[in-house]
Order: sequence, then structure tokens, then C-alpha cells
Amino acid sequence: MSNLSLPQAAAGNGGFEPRIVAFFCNWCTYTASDLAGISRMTYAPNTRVIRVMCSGRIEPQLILAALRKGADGVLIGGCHPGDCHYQVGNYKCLRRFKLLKRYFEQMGIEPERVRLEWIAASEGDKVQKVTNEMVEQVRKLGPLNLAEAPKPHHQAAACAVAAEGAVS
Amino acid sequence: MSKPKAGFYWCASCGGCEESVVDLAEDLIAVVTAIDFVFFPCAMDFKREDVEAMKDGEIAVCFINGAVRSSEQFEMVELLRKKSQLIIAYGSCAHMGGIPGLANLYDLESILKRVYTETESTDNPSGTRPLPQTTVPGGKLTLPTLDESVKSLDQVIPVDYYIPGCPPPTPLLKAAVEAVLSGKLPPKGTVLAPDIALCKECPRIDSKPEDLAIKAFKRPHEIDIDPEKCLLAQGLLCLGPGTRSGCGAACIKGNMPCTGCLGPVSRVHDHGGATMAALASLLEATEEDQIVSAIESVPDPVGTFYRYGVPGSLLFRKHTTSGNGGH
Amino acid sequence: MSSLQIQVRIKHQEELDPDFANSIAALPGGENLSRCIQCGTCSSTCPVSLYMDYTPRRIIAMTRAGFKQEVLASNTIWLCASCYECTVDCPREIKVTDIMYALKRRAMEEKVYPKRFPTPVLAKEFFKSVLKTGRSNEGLTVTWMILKTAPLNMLKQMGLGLKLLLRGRMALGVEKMEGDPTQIRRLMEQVEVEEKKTH
Amino acid sequence: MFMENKASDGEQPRVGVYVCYCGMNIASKVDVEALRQFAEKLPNVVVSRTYKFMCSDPGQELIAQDIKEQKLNRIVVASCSPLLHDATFRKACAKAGLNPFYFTMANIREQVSWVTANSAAATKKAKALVAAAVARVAMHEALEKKRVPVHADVMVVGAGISGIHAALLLANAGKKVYLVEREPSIGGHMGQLDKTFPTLDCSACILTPKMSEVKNHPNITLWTLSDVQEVSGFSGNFKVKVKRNPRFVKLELCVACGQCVEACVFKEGRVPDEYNIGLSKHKPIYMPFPQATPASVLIDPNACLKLSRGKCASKCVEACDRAAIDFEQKVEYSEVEVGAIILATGYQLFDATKMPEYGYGKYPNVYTMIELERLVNAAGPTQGEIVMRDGRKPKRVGIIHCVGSRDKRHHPYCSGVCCMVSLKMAHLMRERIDAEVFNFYIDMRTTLKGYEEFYDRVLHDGVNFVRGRVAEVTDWAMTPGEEGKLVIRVEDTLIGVVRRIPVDMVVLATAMEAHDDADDVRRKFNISCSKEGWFLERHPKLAPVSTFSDGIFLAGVCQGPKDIPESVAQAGAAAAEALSLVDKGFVEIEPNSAWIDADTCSGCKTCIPLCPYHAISRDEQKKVAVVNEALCKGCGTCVGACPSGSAQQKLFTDQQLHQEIEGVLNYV
Amino acid sequence: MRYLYYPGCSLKGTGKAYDESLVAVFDKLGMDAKELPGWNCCGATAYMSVDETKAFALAARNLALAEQENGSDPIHLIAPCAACYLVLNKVQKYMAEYGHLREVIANSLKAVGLNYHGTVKVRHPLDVFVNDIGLDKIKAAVSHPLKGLKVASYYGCQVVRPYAEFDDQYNPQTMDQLMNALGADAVDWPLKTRCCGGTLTGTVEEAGLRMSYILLKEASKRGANIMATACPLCQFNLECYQGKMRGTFGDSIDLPVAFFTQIMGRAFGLEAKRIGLQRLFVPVKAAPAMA
Repeated sequence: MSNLSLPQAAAGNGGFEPRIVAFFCNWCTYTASDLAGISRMTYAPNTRVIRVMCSGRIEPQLILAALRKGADGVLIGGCHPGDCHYQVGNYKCLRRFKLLKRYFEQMGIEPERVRLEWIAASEGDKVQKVTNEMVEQVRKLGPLNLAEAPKPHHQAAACAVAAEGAVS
Repeated sequence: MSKPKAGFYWCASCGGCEESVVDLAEDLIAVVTAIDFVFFPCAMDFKREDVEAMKDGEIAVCFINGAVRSSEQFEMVELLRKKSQLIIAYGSCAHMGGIPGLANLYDLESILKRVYTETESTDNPSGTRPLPQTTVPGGKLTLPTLDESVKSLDQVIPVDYYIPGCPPPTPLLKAAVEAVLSGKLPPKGTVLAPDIALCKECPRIDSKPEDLAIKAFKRPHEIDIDPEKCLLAQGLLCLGPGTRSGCGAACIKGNMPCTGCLGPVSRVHDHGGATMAALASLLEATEEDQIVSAIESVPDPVGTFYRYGVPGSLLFRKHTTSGNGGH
Repeated sequence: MSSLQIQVRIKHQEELDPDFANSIAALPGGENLSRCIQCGTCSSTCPVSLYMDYTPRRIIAMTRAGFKQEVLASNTIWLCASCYECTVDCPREIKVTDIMYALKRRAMEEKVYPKRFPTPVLAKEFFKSVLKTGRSNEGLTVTWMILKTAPLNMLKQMGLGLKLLLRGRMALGVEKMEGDPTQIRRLMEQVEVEEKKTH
Repeated sequence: MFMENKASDGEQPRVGVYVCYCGMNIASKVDVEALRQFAEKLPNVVVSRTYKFMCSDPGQELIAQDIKEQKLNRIVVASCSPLLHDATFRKACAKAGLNPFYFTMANIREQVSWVTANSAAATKKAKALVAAAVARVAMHEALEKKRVPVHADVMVVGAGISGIHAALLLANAGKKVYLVEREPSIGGHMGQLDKTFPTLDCSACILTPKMSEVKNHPNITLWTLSDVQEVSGFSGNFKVKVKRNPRFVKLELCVACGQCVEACVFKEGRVPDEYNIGLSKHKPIYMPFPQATPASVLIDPNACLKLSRGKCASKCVEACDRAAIDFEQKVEYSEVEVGAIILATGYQLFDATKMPEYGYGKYPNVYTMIELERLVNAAGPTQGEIVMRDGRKPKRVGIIHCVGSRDKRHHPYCSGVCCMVSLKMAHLMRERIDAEVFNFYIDMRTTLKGYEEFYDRVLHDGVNFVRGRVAEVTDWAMTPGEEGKLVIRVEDTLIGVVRRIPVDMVVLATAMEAHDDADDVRRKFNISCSKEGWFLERHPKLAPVSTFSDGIFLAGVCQGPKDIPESVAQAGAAAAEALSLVDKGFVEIEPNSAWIDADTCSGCKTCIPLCPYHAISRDEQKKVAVVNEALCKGCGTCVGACPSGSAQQKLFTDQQLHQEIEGVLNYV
Repeated sequence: MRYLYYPGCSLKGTGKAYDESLVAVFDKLGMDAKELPGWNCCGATAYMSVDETKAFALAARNLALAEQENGSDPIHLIAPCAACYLVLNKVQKYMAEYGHLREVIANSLKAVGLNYHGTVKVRHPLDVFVNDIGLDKIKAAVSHPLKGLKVASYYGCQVVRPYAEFDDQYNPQTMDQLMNALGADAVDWPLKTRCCGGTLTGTVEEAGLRMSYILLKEASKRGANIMATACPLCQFNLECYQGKMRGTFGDSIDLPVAFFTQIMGRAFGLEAKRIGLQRLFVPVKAAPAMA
């Protein structure tokens, strides 16, 4: 197929800037991320944080959608075990994540591209550290360049990605 | 007025879809009385030239089953699209890639190598492979080529409706034919099956506990299956909660868990992703190592959660570092 | 001594080396240099600081401020006995011992250490011996060091050497490692190659 | 079909994007003009503007005006964190007649300009976040905040000076207060101090009147020897279970006459006295200290022969003519409902044995500061006479600052009060026993009102100051003058020379640190701790006594080191916050609850066991799951698990999140 | 536990008695710890002053060699010399901490046919005796309890800091416990880990001598009649220069300084020659129970 539209040029050269979608829970990791800001800790600019109330809201479909839409990696941040603002949401996240990782193993997605970290509200420095590590890790791996799934030829296929071209 | 013309074509499929037509039993007579089949390679002796000879849009409705991989299949579905007013993707393979879609876990070369060189029953010391063109005395022979990836039908041509299932349940087929005949069709792109998950029609739903916590997943041969009780409650990986209804819970009635052949409901973007989320959430484990070992009890996540839909899933095929998989 | 000895003690900014601190901080162990709060723990905990022209705390301050010449010419860095007491005690987790090593190396690179000062000579002799044989040879190394720095001391040390010999605590021959000592030289050469690669 | 380029409620979105400079906070890194231009070209965007301070009145007015004139129905503000100003801009929208939930924020300050070194990269990141916000806001729906009535009572946990002060303020305002203290008496650390700096007020003299006011206040229920066991509910409606340990003495009968103590079969004290930091011993039945509140004796069940072995002549019972002693008392549990909780659990002192270089525990004449407080106190173990453990009076005293503070191996932070405490103690040692005093400090921190003046006074007292952190205290003598002394080794950094100073007594100004069980406590209350273990405030500047759990406030040192005036001020602030919550009569709940589409739910029950609040049940008629909105707290776990997309969470619907994913990836 | 023995250069020279006594004690306790084949100098402190990365690579070579000997269990490499112990630990720690260093060393090793994955555990014999073998077993091996021997346990600077985790950095106890287990009395004294000036004695004699003198003086003052050391350089410094100290400080110190393993050997009833007692300058005979 010749209709590849994913960024290819950067592969294997130093110009590659990983695109990382981060899902952070409101109470711990998003707050820590704000704290990193308040403390003026600079870190790699490659993450794009999407706030959810709890890591329990995060599910494989969101991660898969991010990768499908061009993310080279996905970072998930939640409260430490035992610290969840909603008691146990982070455990649900962890279980889904572990199963998803096994799926990724079979599908050839490098395990380093998806990372789950428990980051407490006070751990601004951990946001900095984890972000930097993750960006470096993914930079080493190079762009994800998923095989392009041919777009379904109809207005609403059962498995269509959400909002495909929705606002374009 | 003449009867509407219909076609029925197969791509990469097992023949089960055709069987499902036969399963219409006495209703089949009503169907053939109402419809004029003009192309049905499995059952009737029409040729490609016959289709090519038709006017564009001459076929009122064409049912196509099977996934698409070979150049022949590409050509045929494109041809049928041109000649048909309505294309209905029929069965899991056309709908989502189906069982043949699991081939997307391998690259083409390794499949060919396995088939033509490595299988235990292969005796092919010279490593001969089928070629697109072979010159033999008397002329040139051609064979279709294979694409790098398996695709669902809508990844190749525009599809108007889907009838899901492996094979599609006959009531769905019957309802679809009636809708086509009566012209009372839903918006294009609709999957012609209820848009609610299977638990809705599962006879065992009342036996499912409201505090389900799964210790580890079992496989059917590992336990003595209680014929009354919710299968998930017995630890079996039943995909019913995330799979479209419309089959009348046939497998569950046969004391086997749902494997997801009807695909997801319309609100779900990735069938496997959604069912993984649901089932993993229900695990009992809280410690990381417990979770890992509970999840180890799923021997083959792709084969379990994406059995019928690797091509139709968000990842589409196995990722290789070279990127696009060359399709 | 009839006249009052005076000395100009002012320091102008352009006399300082603005990159000095960074070049030291960039080395492994130097990372916390800038975090010093000048509490003096390193100096007071140091068993040798009583001999130093600048206490370790002052060396850190001067390094940070770019007093390169003074720091490299100080006796402090050569008096450091590598006992790691300062490193362990520093409340800011500054690896003072590593910084002292870094300064010693820098002084040797820039050849500003005191001539005939035995420590750098010993270090170099030691280095040579290991390169050749894979082992350090205490007797020979020390002998070379004395000969190179203060040959007159040789006589003084003879007694000790003799005693050691008599008790079998000093070998006359050259102690060599088992196997192939050239592997050491090759390893060292490769380190140079690799370092160039990554810089 | 289900993901169309149309607002969820059918009308075409008209989005306004407002990019904030935040003075130079954002503008110095992000090219705000480029960002504005970029936003202008995004789908559905009708107008895009920049302003110096979007959160200011004129900034908000700008938005309101556009809503009216440009008929905007969606607003995006790119500025600071939504955790800071979401509410501000929602209000601005509402004022202009737009449903406040047709609004979203892009956090381009905390998560972009403040954390990105490179300006171009910062601008790019900001663009991605704005694109995501624009994409997401199109999917927003009109929502209503729900109001829930609140309980008017307040609980204060911890009855040191902070807890006492907060409880009294609330009680005086007419609120019923539960004051919970785990020690047998209220008063906390302040009750142990001799004098307070810089005024040298007698600590007991200013504290005890407040203690008795607590005791006598009709609105305060005081529970000592008590611990909070469990907290459930939410802001305005907490349920708290308190464990109340037995005192083995009937509080209402005991008049603290002390005859029982006198009569106890033990003639001498045998339990190290906590109040005196173990410098004295008390009997199994004892009065915690003379001014203890409640004024009642209690029995230590581990030391009492009757309670630990079941056998004793029980002379105390005989001696008590009010029959107040009750060996049958058991642990009791009380459950109360309160609208707000103030945590004032205080601190503990750093364990000086963790720094063996200072010889605490090894050399008897090495003391901690709090021990010295008791030693100089007239009500202390020596009746205020300053004699060391070996019976001598110290002639020369070394006071070491920063023990455990400003030290990465222990506590990296400055405890804030130790300099002043050390100055106070130096002064007292000069004044009381005319000792020669050396203070060893790293930096002198005397920043508040009257503090520097006090330093000046102590300098003039003739106290010796050595700027240097002490490396070691030993009994290793190198000179005759050092024989039999404790030798302090330090670099006098102002002179640049290492000194050895022999002294008789060493005093360690140990750090304030979070309680060992702070982590358990914060879990109970569902709040966070900072890295150092202090309870974490909601915002270091703008919400210093609030926590991330609405309705739970912080007072005093549990939030971080403070001295007495600061603790009292903060306790006042916490009381005001609690009052403003419970007095209002209701709380508004963020409308982010989950809901389940009854038409598409298959009734698979996956969500039901996942809800930690039991908010989901099954409608047995319709055979579908139903969310009880009053119980739902809005975590979205059920939504993440629903295998058929029938569960959704307001403000975090699948559509909104997928749009956000698309937004951050597809436009930049 | 699988042990390998890394003697280091000094134990083949001035510290010969440490080598002999350690091996004899291993033998007595039934420990199997063969010498690491092909070992090289650890680089000690001097190398670090010349080229840091090379110093690390030099040390890492030994770890790589030890790892080659790896069976199913990780190798415990016993390094009796304080400097070797420190340097080998340091290279482990720094390779983990500094990515650049790790890369350079790993690549250099690879080029000479070696690999290191970080699995070796570097152990000091004090740690092994007290924590692996256990004081009970050691007590059981004592045939000649050292009655009346008052030992100042001198750990020196580099055994317990900065990387060791087996003992307290300020007031270490393992050697004291060991000495008590042998029937001797460990003397409490404050200078157990104060540097002896070993690296300076050869170069800045005045400083080195004074530092050692302080230690000997204080130990005597506290009633010690022998000093036990765990490092060849400390032992050399503290013992062999006592004559010189007499000249310099005008103070006669005759305190025997033995390796702690020699004292163990004595208590185990091993023959004087086997534990190298004849190699000492200051005879131990004067000390009770050591004759």
C-alpha cells in the first residue's frame, strides 16, 4: 500500500521526537505533575497529559486508540497501591494493564512503550524522572509506525476508531 | 416485476457461512422464491464472466463472506461492489477478519515457509513455491498472489451492512433478507443484529453473582462445567458480556463459553480491549505478583480476546519494527 | 623581618574560570557539587584537614566559584587519604572524595601539581606497574617513587625494606598476574576508544 | 454515527479559545500569539484571544462579552492547572448565561511553561493541549451541580495548641466539636516547653487557660486516649468511628486528689514518664502532669499488677473515697457524623540515636532539646535544677543546631524553629546557671517578628557562636583539657579552621518530623503526604490548610514545621474553612458521576462488584445496572470496565476522552 | 553460598600474613573459597587519581572474571583488603548509577572477550564470618579461648564506608563481636573507623605517622593490649612504623597489631607459622593468650 500517512522520515535518525500520551489520575499523578511545575522541574516536552479522575477509568481501548492515532508510547500514572482516592481504582487499572501487556507481547509492541507508574501527589520529581526516562526509552526504540489499518469503507463500521476524522 | 437479483460470494472462509444459508431449512424455499440468485459459486454454476457481463448495480444485494487476502479476492469483491446496490458482509470473517485474520500475527514469508517447507507432512526438498506466473507447454498459468495482511471486507470495498457471526445465526439472516425485500433498512453501516451484549439473552444471567471476583481463568476441559451456572462464575473465559447478542446464546446452551464471534456492540472501539478491561477488572488479586499469575492463566490473549477480529482491531496486525508490515 | 609583609588578596572575576565548576560537576560523583551549603562537616570530619592549606569545604567553595588555579595548586587534594568520611557525613550527599579524585586528575592533566611531590608520582608509578603486570608491586613502586622524588630518602627507607624482606613481606621479583597481562593493556586502550566514541 | 462532528446536544459548537499570558509565567516560554493563531484555525473555533491575566476580572469579562456577542457555546481557557482555576472560569461562563460545563481548560503553565526548557517545544506542547481541549469541549454537555445538605458538627483530631485553638474557635461560633486526642491529656508539645521564644512567656501560663476552657466548653466533646479508626462518607457528611481506650478511672468521679497514686503498692515510679521524656518515672496509676486536662489520673494497664497479672492488693481502690477506679473499663467505639474534619496531629521529634556521631544514648551528658526543656522546667524531673545525668552541673554547654534537619540522609528540610529554640536555650543556660555556651549552627534563621532582636540579645548575653556543622561528639581526649569532657569537633567556617571544643553537656536541637504513623493516618482520611511525610495541603499558596479531600483541613505542624504563633494562625484558618463549609448548610458535588444507558445495558453485572461505594445495583425489573448518583463519587472505574460501552462518566465520556487523544496527537 | 577469593596485590606482599591466616581460617571453618583465577589489581586509590574510567574498568575485569565462574547461584567474591573491597563495590554501584560509565566499561570488556552483568556480590570476610558462618559456629571452633586479650578492633576507613551495608558506619560491631566470640575482650574506643593515614605514610610521612600514632595511642589508653585490623595497608602502617613513631613523637608504643584473622587462627589453635605470626614486626607474644 502506498497511502501511508504516518511519520516515517524520522525513523532511525536523531530527529525523532517521541509522542507520548499520558493518562494521569486527578488526585495523585496529575497533582504531582502540577507540583513539578510549581517546583519548576524541567523535563522532556514529549508527553501530552490527559486527566482522568482515577486510573480506574483507564482501559485498554484508550491506550490502543492513542497508539493507533500516532502515539509512540503511553504512560499511565495513578496513586500508589493503598492510596487511591477512590480506594481501589488503581488496582483495576493495574489488572487491565497487566493483561494488556501480555496482549502487546503477542502483538509485537515493545513492552517499554507502555508504562504504568504509581506517582503520589508529592512526587513531582518522580513525574520528571519517569517522563524523562520514558521519553529516552521510546526515543531509543524509535517511532512506533503501526501497520496502517485500512480505513473501513463506510460511515460507521462496528470497529471504527472513535472520531476518526471527526473534527477535520 | 422481476424478482430482485442476489449474489453470494466467498473469500477466505471455511464454508460455514454457506452452511448457515442451508440452515434456513424450509425458510430457504421462501428465500429462493423471493430472490433470484445470479451468482453463488458454492451452489450454482455462474462464472465471473457472467458477473462482468451485468450492468453496474444490476444485483440488488450481494452477500460476501470470508476475509480478503488474495488478489483474486480483491478483484472479485471490487467487481461485485460495482455490480451490486447493496453489499452485505456476511459472517465474522467478512465482518472483522475472522479466524483467517489470526494470520496477521505472522508475516507472509513465515507463513509460506511454514506451509511449503516446514510442516511435518511437507516433502518439498527443492523448496518450490507457487508462482504468480508459470510457463508450461501450452501457455502461461497464473495464480493469485497473497497480500501481506488479511483484511475484513470493509477494509477493501465499501460495505453497506453486516451480518455477524461464525456462522451467522439464521434468524439474523432471515431478518436481513426480509428487511432487504421490504426496503425497511436501518442506516447504512449497521450491523444487523441487536446492539446489546449477549448477557441480555443468556439463560444463565440470573445465576451470575453480583460480587463476582475471579481467582484465575479456567479452560473448559479443566473443569466439570455446571450446566446451569454462569460460566464466568465458574472461572471460564466467557466473552458474552462484551459480545453482541443475536445468536440466542447458542454456545452457552451447549455448555460452552461465548468466544465472541458476533463481535462487539457499536459503542465499542476494540472488541478485545473492552472485554479484557471487563474481565481483568474482575480478578480477585490485588498484589502485583498475584495479578500476574492470575493473568498467566489466559494462555493466549490474542486467540482469546481477538479470535475473530485481529484485522478489525485497532492494532490490525502484529507490529514489526519495520513498521507497516509491508501491506 | 622589619617590614610588614603584605599581599594583594583581591580576586577579579575575569581571573576565574567560569567552566571549572561545571567540568568537575559533570564527572561521576560530582553531581551534587552545587548543592553545598558550606556547613564544614567535610572539614571537621577529615582526619587530614589539619595539614591542608584550604579545608575541604573551602575547596568546594573555590571550585564552585572558579578558583581553578588555587584549587589545583593546593596541597589539600593531595593530602586527601580517600577515607570517605566526608562523603559519608555530608548532609547534602556530596561525594567529596570523588571530587578530590577529579581535582587530582585535573591537576595532573594540567601539570600544576608540586614537582617532586610524591603522591602523583606514586600514582603514576602504580599505574605503570599495573599496566605492565596486571598487579601492583608495592616494593618496586615505592622504590621508584622515592628515587624520582627524594633519592636521598632511599637510605632512610632501606632499613624498613630489609625488615620486610626478612619477614617475607616483600618480593624481590616482579609479581605478575596469572594468564595474559596484555589483556589489561588492551582493556585500557579500549576504554580510551570507547570514551572517545561516547563523547 | 456515534462519533460525529457535532456537539453532543445537536447544536453546532461555537468555541472561544482564551490564551493567558499569566504575566510572564506562560508568555516567557510559550509563544502565546502563535498559540492564539493556531487555535483560531481549529475546527469550530469562532474566536481566539490572548490576555495578560485571564483569571482577572477584565479577563473573565472578555469571555463573558464574547459569549453574548459571538454567541459562543463552548469555552476553552489555556492557562494554569484546572485544579487551580476551573471553578473561576466556570463561574465566569455561568455569569454570562452559558452552562458552566461547556467549558474546559488547557494546562499550559504547570504542565508546559514551567516544566519545559525549550521555547519552541513548549509552544508545540501547548498547541497540542489546546487542540485537545477544543476537540473535547465540543462533546461537552450541559450539567448541573448537585447540592447535598451538610452536617453542622466538626471533628478536630489532635489536641495540641493547634487543635485546641481550632476547637475553641468553632465551639465559640456555636458548632458542636468532637476533639479527639490519643494521649491521656490535651496540651501536646507546647505543654512540655518551659519558656516560649522570643518573648520568654511561660509556656504553661499561656496554654493552661485554653486547656481548661476546652474542658469546660459546653460545645466541645473531649475524647482523650482515643484514636480515629475509620472515616467514611464525604465532605459535609463524614462518618467517623473513634476508638476510645479505657482509662480505668471514671473521669466524672476523679478529682485528681492523688491519694490513689500515693496508695499504690509501688512505692517508687517504675514507668518512664513520657511527659518528662523518660527523665523521671511514674507509678502504674498516675497523673500525666499537674495541669493535665482532663484533670484525672489514669492507669497504665501494662504496668498495673491488677490489670496485667490480675493480682494486687489494689490499695488505690481503697484509697479512693469517690470510687472512681474501675478495672472493668473496656475499649469503646463511638460513631459520629460530622460535616468537616480538622487534622491537628502534630509531629514527633527526630530520634537522635540515628546520628551515632553525636553520641546520644552513648554518652549520658548528651541531651536532646526537649529533654533540656523538661530539665529547666520548674515542674520537671529536677524541679528546674539543671543537673546532668551524672549529677554534675554543666559549666560549658554545646548546643548543636540542625540535628536531623537540612540533612539529606535524614530530613532535607529546615525544621524552622530549632534556631530560635537553641537561642532561647542558650539564653536560659546563661541566665540560670551562668554556663559558658557554644551554639553550633549552619545558618542562623531568625526571620519572624522579634526573632532577630532576640538573636541580638543572645549575642550580647555572651553566648559563643560557631558557624559550622559539628562532625562528631566523642570522649576522645587529645589534650589534658579535654580529659573527662565531651569533645566537639567542628570547622569554624568563618575562620576556616577545625576546632575541638571540650564541653560538659551537649544539647541536640533535633528536627521536627512527621509521626511514624502519619501514613496510616492519612490513609484513613484519604489525603496525601508530602515526600517528607507531612500532610499535603491542596495548594502551597492558595489553599494551605485545605487538602485534596474536600472537607478535611489541616492545622499546625502536621502540615509542616511551624512555631507556636504560626500553628495558632493556621488553626484559625482551618477553623474558618471548616466553619465556612458547615455553616453554608450544603455542599455542591462535582457532576462527574457515572450513568448507565438502560437501553443498551445487557445486565452483565461486570460493573456492580467494581464500585467501591456500592453505588451500582441491578434493576431486577429491567435487568440492567443502575447507578445511584448520590453514592457515586465519580472515579469512572465502572466505565473503564463496561464491556459494551453502556456505562459513561459525565465530563469523562468515551467520546470526550477519545477526542482528547485525537486532539493531542493530530494537530501538531 | 558460592565463594571466590580475591586476595589483591597487598596480600601477596606486605600483607602476606593476612592471606595465610585467612586461608587457614577458611580451611578450619570448612569454607570453600578458591582464588579467583586470573585476577588483576583492583586499581586501589592510586589508579583513581590517574584515570577514573580506566580504574573502574580495571576493577570491573575482576568482577567479569568472577561472573564467568557463576553456577546457578550468584558468586560471593571475598575481598579482604579494604581498598579492594571498596573499589570493587564502588564499580558495581557506579555502573548501576552512571549509564555512560556502564556503557564504556561494558563495551571495553566486551572487546577483550569479557562480560559483566552485575550479579557478583562483593563481600568482606568480616561480613562473611559474622553473617554467613555465624558466631555460634565460630565459637564452636575455638580451642584456645583468648582469655585476657584486650582487643582494640580497628576497622579502618574503607571497610565500613561508604558502600558496605553489613555494619554501622560510625560504630561498627562485627569485629568486636567476633573478638568476644573468641574469648577476648573487645575494647570500646571511639576511633574504630578513623583513617590510619595509610595512603599518606609513604608520601607525606609526617601526616601518615601522626594519624597512625593517634590510633595506637588511644587504643593503648583504653587498655588494649593488641590491635586487630582488617586491611593490609592499615596493618603495615600501624605496625611497621612504630619504630619511627618512637623517634618522631618520643613516645614508645609497643602495641602488637595483627590481622583479625591471625587472632582467629590463634583461638582456633592453628600453628603460628600457618597464620604468619612470624611476619609481624611487633611480636604478639607479649599479648595474653597469643603466645
